[in-house]
Amino acid sequence: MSARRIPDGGRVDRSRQVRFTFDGTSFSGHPGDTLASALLANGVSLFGRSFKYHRPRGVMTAGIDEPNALVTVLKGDVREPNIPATMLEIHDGLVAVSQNRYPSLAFDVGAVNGLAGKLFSAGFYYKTFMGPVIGPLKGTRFWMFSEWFIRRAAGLGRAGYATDPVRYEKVNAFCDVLVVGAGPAGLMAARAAADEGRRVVLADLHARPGGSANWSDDTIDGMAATDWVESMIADLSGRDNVRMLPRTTVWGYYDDNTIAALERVTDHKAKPETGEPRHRTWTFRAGSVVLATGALERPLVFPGNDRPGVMLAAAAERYAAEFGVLVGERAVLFTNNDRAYRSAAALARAGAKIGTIVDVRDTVSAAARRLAAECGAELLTGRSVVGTEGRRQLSGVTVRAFDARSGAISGDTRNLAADCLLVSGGWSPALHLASQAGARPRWDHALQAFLPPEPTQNWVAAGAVTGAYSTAEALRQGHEAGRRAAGAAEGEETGLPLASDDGLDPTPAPVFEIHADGKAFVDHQHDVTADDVRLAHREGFVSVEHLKRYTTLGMATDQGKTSNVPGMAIMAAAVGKPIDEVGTTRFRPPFAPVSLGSLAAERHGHLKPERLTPMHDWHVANGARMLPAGLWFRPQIYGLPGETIEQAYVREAKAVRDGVGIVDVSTLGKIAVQGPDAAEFLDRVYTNVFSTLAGGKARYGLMLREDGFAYDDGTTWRLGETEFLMTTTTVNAGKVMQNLEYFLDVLWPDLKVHLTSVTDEWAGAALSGPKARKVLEACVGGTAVDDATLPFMGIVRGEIDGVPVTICRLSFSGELAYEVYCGAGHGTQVWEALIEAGRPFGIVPYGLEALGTLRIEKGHVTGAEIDGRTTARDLHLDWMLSKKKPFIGSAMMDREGMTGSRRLQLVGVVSLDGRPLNGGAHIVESSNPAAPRDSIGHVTSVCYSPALRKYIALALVEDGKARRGTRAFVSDPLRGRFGPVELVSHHFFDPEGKRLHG
Amino acid sequence: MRKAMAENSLWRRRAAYRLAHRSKRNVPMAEYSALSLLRNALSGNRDWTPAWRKPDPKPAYDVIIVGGGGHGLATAYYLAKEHGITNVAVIEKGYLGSGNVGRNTTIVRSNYLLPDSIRFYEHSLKLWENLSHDLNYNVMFSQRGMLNLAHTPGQADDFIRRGNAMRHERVDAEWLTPAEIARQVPGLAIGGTARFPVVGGLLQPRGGTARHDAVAWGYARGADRRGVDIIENCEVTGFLRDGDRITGVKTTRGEIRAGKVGVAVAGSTGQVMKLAGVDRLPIESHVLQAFVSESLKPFIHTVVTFGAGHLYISQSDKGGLVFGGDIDGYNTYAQRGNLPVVEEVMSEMVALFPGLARVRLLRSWGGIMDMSMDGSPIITTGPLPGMYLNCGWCYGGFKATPASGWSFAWTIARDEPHRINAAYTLERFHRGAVIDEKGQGATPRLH
Amino acid sequence: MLITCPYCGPRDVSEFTYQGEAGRTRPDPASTDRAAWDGYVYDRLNPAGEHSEYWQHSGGCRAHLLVKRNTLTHEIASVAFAREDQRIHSAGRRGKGARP
Amino acid sequence: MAEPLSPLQPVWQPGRHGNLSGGAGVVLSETHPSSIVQVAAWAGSERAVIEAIREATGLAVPDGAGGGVATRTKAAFGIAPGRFLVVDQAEGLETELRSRIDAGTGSVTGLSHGRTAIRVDGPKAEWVLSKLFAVDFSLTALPVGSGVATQHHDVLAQIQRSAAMRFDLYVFRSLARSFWTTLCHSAEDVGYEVI
Repeated sequence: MSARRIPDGGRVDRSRQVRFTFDGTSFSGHPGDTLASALLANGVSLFGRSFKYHRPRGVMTAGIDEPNALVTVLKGDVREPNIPATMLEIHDGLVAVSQNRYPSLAFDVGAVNGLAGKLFSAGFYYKTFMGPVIGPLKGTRFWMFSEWFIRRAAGLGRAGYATDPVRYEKVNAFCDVLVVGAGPAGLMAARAAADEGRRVVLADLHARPGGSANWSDDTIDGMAATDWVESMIADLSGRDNVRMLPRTTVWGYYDDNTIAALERVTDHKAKPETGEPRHRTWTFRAGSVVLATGALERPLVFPGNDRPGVMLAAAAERYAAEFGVLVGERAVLFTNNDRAYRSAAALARAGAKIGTIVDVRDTVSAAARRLAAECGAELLTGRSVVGTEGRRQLSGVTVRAFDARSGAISGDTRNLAADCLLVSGGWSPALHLASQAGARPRWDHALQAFLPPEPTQNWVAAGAVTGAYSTAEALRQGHEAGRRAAGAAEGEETGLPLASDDGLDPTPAPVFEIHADGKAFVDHQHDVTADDVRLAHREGFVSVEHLKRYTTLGMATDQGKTSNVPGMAIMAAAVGKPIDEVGTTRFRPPFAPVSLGSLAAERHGHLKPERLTPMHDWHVANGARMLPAGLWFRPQIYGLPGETIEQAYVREAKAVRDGVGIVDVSTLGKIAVQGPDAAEFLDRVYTNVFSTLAGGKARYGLMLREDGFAYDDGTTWRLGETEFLMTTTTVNAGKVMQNLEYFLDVLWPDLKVHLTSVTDEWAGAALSGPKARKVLEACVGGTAVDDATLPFMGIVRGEIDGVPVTICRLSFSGELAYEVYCGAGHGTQVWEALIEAGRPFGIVPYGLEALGTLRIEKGHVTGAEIDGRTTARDLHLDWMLSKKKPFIGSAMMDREGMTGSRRLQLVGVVSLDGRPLNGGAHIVESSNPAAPRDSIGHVTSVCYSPALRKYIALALVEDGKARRGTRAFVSDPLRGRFGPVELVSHHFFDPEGKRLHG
Repeated sequence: MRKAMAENSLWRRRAAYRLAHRSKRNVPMAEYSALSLLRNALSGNRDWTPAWRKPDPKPAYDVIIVGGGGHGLATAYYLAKEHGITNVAVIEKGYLGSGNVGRNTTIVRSNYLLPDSIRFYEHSLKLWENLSHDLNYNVMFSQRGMLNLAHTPGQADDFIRRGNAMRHERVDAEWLTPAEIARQVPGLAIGGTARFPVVGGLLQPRGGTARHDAVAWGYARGADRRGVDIIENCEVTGFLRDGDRITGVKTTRGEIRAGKVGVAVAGSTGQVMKLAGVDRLPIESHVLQAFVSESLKPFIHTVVTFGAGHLYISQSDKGGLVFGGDIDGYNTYAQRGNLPVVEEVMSEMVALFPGLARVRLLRSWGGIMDMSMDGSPIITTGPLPGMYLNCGWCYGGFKATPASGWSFAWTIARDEPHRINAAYTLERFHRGAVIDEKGQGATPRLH
Repeated sequence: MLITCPYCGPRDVSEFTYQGEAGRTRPDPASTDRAAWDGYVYDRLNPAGEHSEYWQHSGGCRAHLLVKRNTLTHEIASVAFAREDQRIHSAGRRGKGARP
Repeated sequence: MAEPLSPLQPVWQPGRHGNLSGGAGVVLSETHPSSIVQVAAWAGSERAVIEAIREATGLAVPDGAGGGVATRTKAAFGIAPGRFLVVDQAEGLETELRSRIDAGTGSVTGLSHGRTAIRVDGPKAEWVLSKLFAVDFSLTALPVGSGVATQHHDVLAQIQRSAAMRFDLYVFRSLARSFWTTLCHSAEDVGYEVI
């Protein structure tokens, strides 16, 4: 192919040069060029190598259906592989490289695969690489050895490991009418819907709206189609109820007209504006949709059909008319339909010599004959191209007589010199979105094409996607679709622009393949040949899905846009059934590949928000090491310089036992339970009774799930006759809230109870230790905090540093302890006041590790023990199961699988070898560390206990209660720890609970 | 109309032409090997024969398996191979392997927490390790390792507990440090600015991926070679009964009698069992979406899961990144999901591998998952006499295929479960003896 | 998928939490009928076709909604508040011109 | 008592940011109302609660889902069936409302600390918000005064349109800092000013 830029024509801006590189060589093009058009204009014909045989490949299409010309775009270290050169707009500084070749595009050692083509037939890998049944390569070894090479040979572009630094975003858009495709039909639809006053969005995947009107030689409304497009764009963009979205590929049609699109915002710019995203995902919720997605030309399958220089006819026409690029000097057209004659004529007008038109049909319409004569081409009917010549680019084609009815080839071979072969096998409507919306496409025998199904959602199709290939019909359908989508009343069609009529026959001959000797490619990118399809048939892989899966037809990055229908046709011929009886493919999102970044949108680099307590900044400023807990961040330790984590938490926990410590408990879930039936409600959801709780008092509560397993625990405070404040564990806060709301809305709508999440309303600080009361006495005003005024589980209100506080005396640590709550905005102020007041008493802030240590010493359970598989009895919480009333889970909690000695029960564990215990270690009876087996349980929570001066743990152990006082071993093969332990009661420290009464 | 008929006959004529010119029909099914591949290549690949026959159903069989997916085909294969029961039909309503066996993310592992699960899936993994040889069909089981990333110390303890449980059952498991993970998985956001830094990872080196379709085809070919009839495009429309007892099936291709009927229809369990009068089961059908990126040169070797969300990712031999996340989370039989899950999964992908933002999603699809009430499967005799039920695979059915078929075959052949599936009964729910790996209770969308 | 919340109007499915089959009847709290409890907790109709189910508008008004939806097509036939009293007393959203 | 501490303080950067070629598309601010109160009616008591709100604030909340009204210093709008968010720049609103709504009529919940009030004001306000919320913010769908309860992934938000181009967002305090950062990020392309 000796392509070149023609002196005039096209819609590129010839006054400006754009410089870019391809495989390290500098080129220039013009604004408006794609990489494909710019490289073609520079005489480049070789763009890439195929997947399996590494065959040289050029450009086959001018759009999103391109299977061959894929490149990787480089932005520094950031790589963007597999981009069709036909969709890539050039800009200054663009760096593109070819793919799947080594060492270079021109000389690729992988091409040796082509020599063994027959060996690499469809599905060959299922039949070999299994290796020997015995010996060192048995099992999966030989396959994995072979696979190493296969994986390196396979794959197209290379992705990078460098973080993509750009931004992505998503926009939610609501519109009455979404028009997909801005060709003649789409433009008309948008205008008609806009005329009805609807909110209209018009999206098109190309940079310029206009579709075929940008390159066809139609006249519309008495002017050149391109001028008509200009006038429509001017009209539509002047309206404030219309949004035009160029470079926007609508790729997903989801339920209820939820539609996803990708806008390439800055890919075509040398430098984005501040804040501009690279890609923007549009999620439309559209009242109705007009699908004006056009049709895709399909190639014919014949030997050598993949040689660079073989191109779809309309693509060549488009390069000439839209980009001012002539793809060859001496062209041959090979077609089964009339429309392609227009492409030949367009090339002839642009200056190419159309030597010959090869048509598989015996008879051709008069209109087509006229066009052939217009180009001065010799017309060969009843013939077919049966081969191509040339190495890395086409030099000629061979032609023989062809019987379109039987497919038989006969007669002499004739050689035609050509640097470019235009091919057309008819058109396939781009019905992907209609299919995604839920229904099966139907086959039209006359048009030899799948057409959109009856809508299952609220959409209307218009233009070529319906199989109406004439521009006049597209304009009419577009107008009508726009009105229908807008809900306009039926009316006569007025003001429809007139379009030129080419008089051509839209129906192609039912010929898809010319079955001659040589590799004839169906799926160019995946190197699936017609013989592969027949092999699949021979081996029984007949259904379309089997065909796809066995041969990988249509699974490449172009998703079979050019190959699906020919592939099915070849299979249908092999089976001896019409195409529609072989099956149809159901299209799924995305219509065309979409960047993962665009789908992550604003979450790229920010997966989840950070949830911070009111005192967060204080913790960070005071040396806390923060730990994620769900979305929250909580202090793990407040380490001193040089301290290990263990040293820090032991110091903190000891300070609590010896004096006083303070911990941030703001993350606990807090739910306001309000209403006349609040107490009754709590009785139903907690295992224990709350209706008897006096005002100004708190009680520890346990919840089960409906299936009777333990669910969550916490204290609930009665603030008034009809008001309670429930606390939940940090991790379960959201789930518990939803559960309770479900109970009220669904199970007990008669209860007058309101629930409100007040987790964020209150900052909470727990003050623990024998000196805790002294600290409060030093800073709390407005109330006494002595034992009489504030007994265990009592609640008082007062103020600290002028801030109103609510103080509840309850203890997780087993010490005399209080939880101090205040408005979150004052959290740091109160926290600092408490620290200040505690300074004389040696107050120490403590983190999660010390909090855990203190509760383990007391044998209190948390999420590690209430893990969704344990029962209240397993955790020795059966004392909390009220027998006086039913509650959630009460009917199911005593089933035989949930009771009995085989259950894992909570025990305490003491390390007997003085070494630390590890969470996740198992408990075994056997003393052999080399062959650990027969786990009888596992360690849930561990610490060094400063109170006991031992490493201790909580564990869930089979029949644990009965094993108290016995010896066992911790077995932790993953971390290489094995050692003797004693199983004891989980109440390690102060089992009588004397200390919390101070 | 006339045109359509003309074309119809055109197709027929061409097919007849092809048929007449084809050499050697009905050669016996060849053993697959490098040698047979070469021999066939030399003869232009014209001598390959169908991987399995397409027989018409016989009036009666010893055993009918409803469901020509991975589990059904494997069951038929093992009935023939292990129990000598070859008068078997597999009835499939669509094309063979049209369900979840060809719609999953191909991960194979046995890294479970609870002993019942570990033993079952380890049995499966062992079968996987010799499956290609056993079937004479390369299912491309590649033991590239299965790595679960942990992001908090608490999660690390949970994973280590699981790894230790595996080790105590003689199953391979290792704990990797962040540095070791960084070496094994380049491009992974481990620390630094990661919102959820990696604190370690549980590796099962023997885990990996397989070629999903090949599993269906290999079992089909293997069963067929042992005499099993595989009957595609044959939908069960009802059951034949003698009182309570199931004695066969009514199908779109006629009634077929059988001594025993096994049901292995995954997402369609509810529909098929309703035909037998079983209206309620501890199963909900949900859609799981799966995704594949464009084909890339080797990017990631190991199978990796993200612990701070729900994401699993591997790379296929063709080069596509294959990945998935949560189920959509509502009852459905449409093999079609919605956008929020797509966006969630992609967000987690780029959080885990920030270099992938520019890589493009190529395809997505949906499969219908039979979500059980405790997240574990059901492989049991009953619930009616003459009937056997295999379901509840949630979204872990692929890796289970060999053991599921193996133990279901045992259960059908011997009318009692094997040790490895003894816990997977229906009545475990009644007894409260649930096998709840995730500890979520009877809320299927959370399993 | 969009669910038209009677209070908030049509909203994306991502704002909702699925709360499962609505047809189940919770036995009387004091009932000891094991089969009834088993059925309530574990058994599902799981129909292919119209399904009555609860969704909570957790990302909006937080009301539980009774939704009738086809599990084959995802088409929603009706949405109502789970609570009768909300059905009676809550006025529909004004100004929500967009159709579902 | 010191002023309540804003959770946004460390990320608060007054001034103009982003692409200002067309001026600042939005002005972002924190409105610091002293009172944010949720009022919830029992079924059948909705009118009584609306009346109580009127008595306490002078705001006449229109009946109907999401209906609301906003003045310079006060605002009220429906957030759920029978539930309203009532906001006052002045303190004491919760006490006012509690004195008028007894347990038989409904409940009153103070959220003055638990919610952070963020204002998005300007010609590009709809554009910026549409990047984060799947809600139709057009004036016809969401008239002045009315509100919606919605979410941006993990962040629940109650949003009132307080003027034609002005929205007041009430988000959970613990998530407000992250949300603010995201909001600023989303406003960069149109330029924004923090005041």
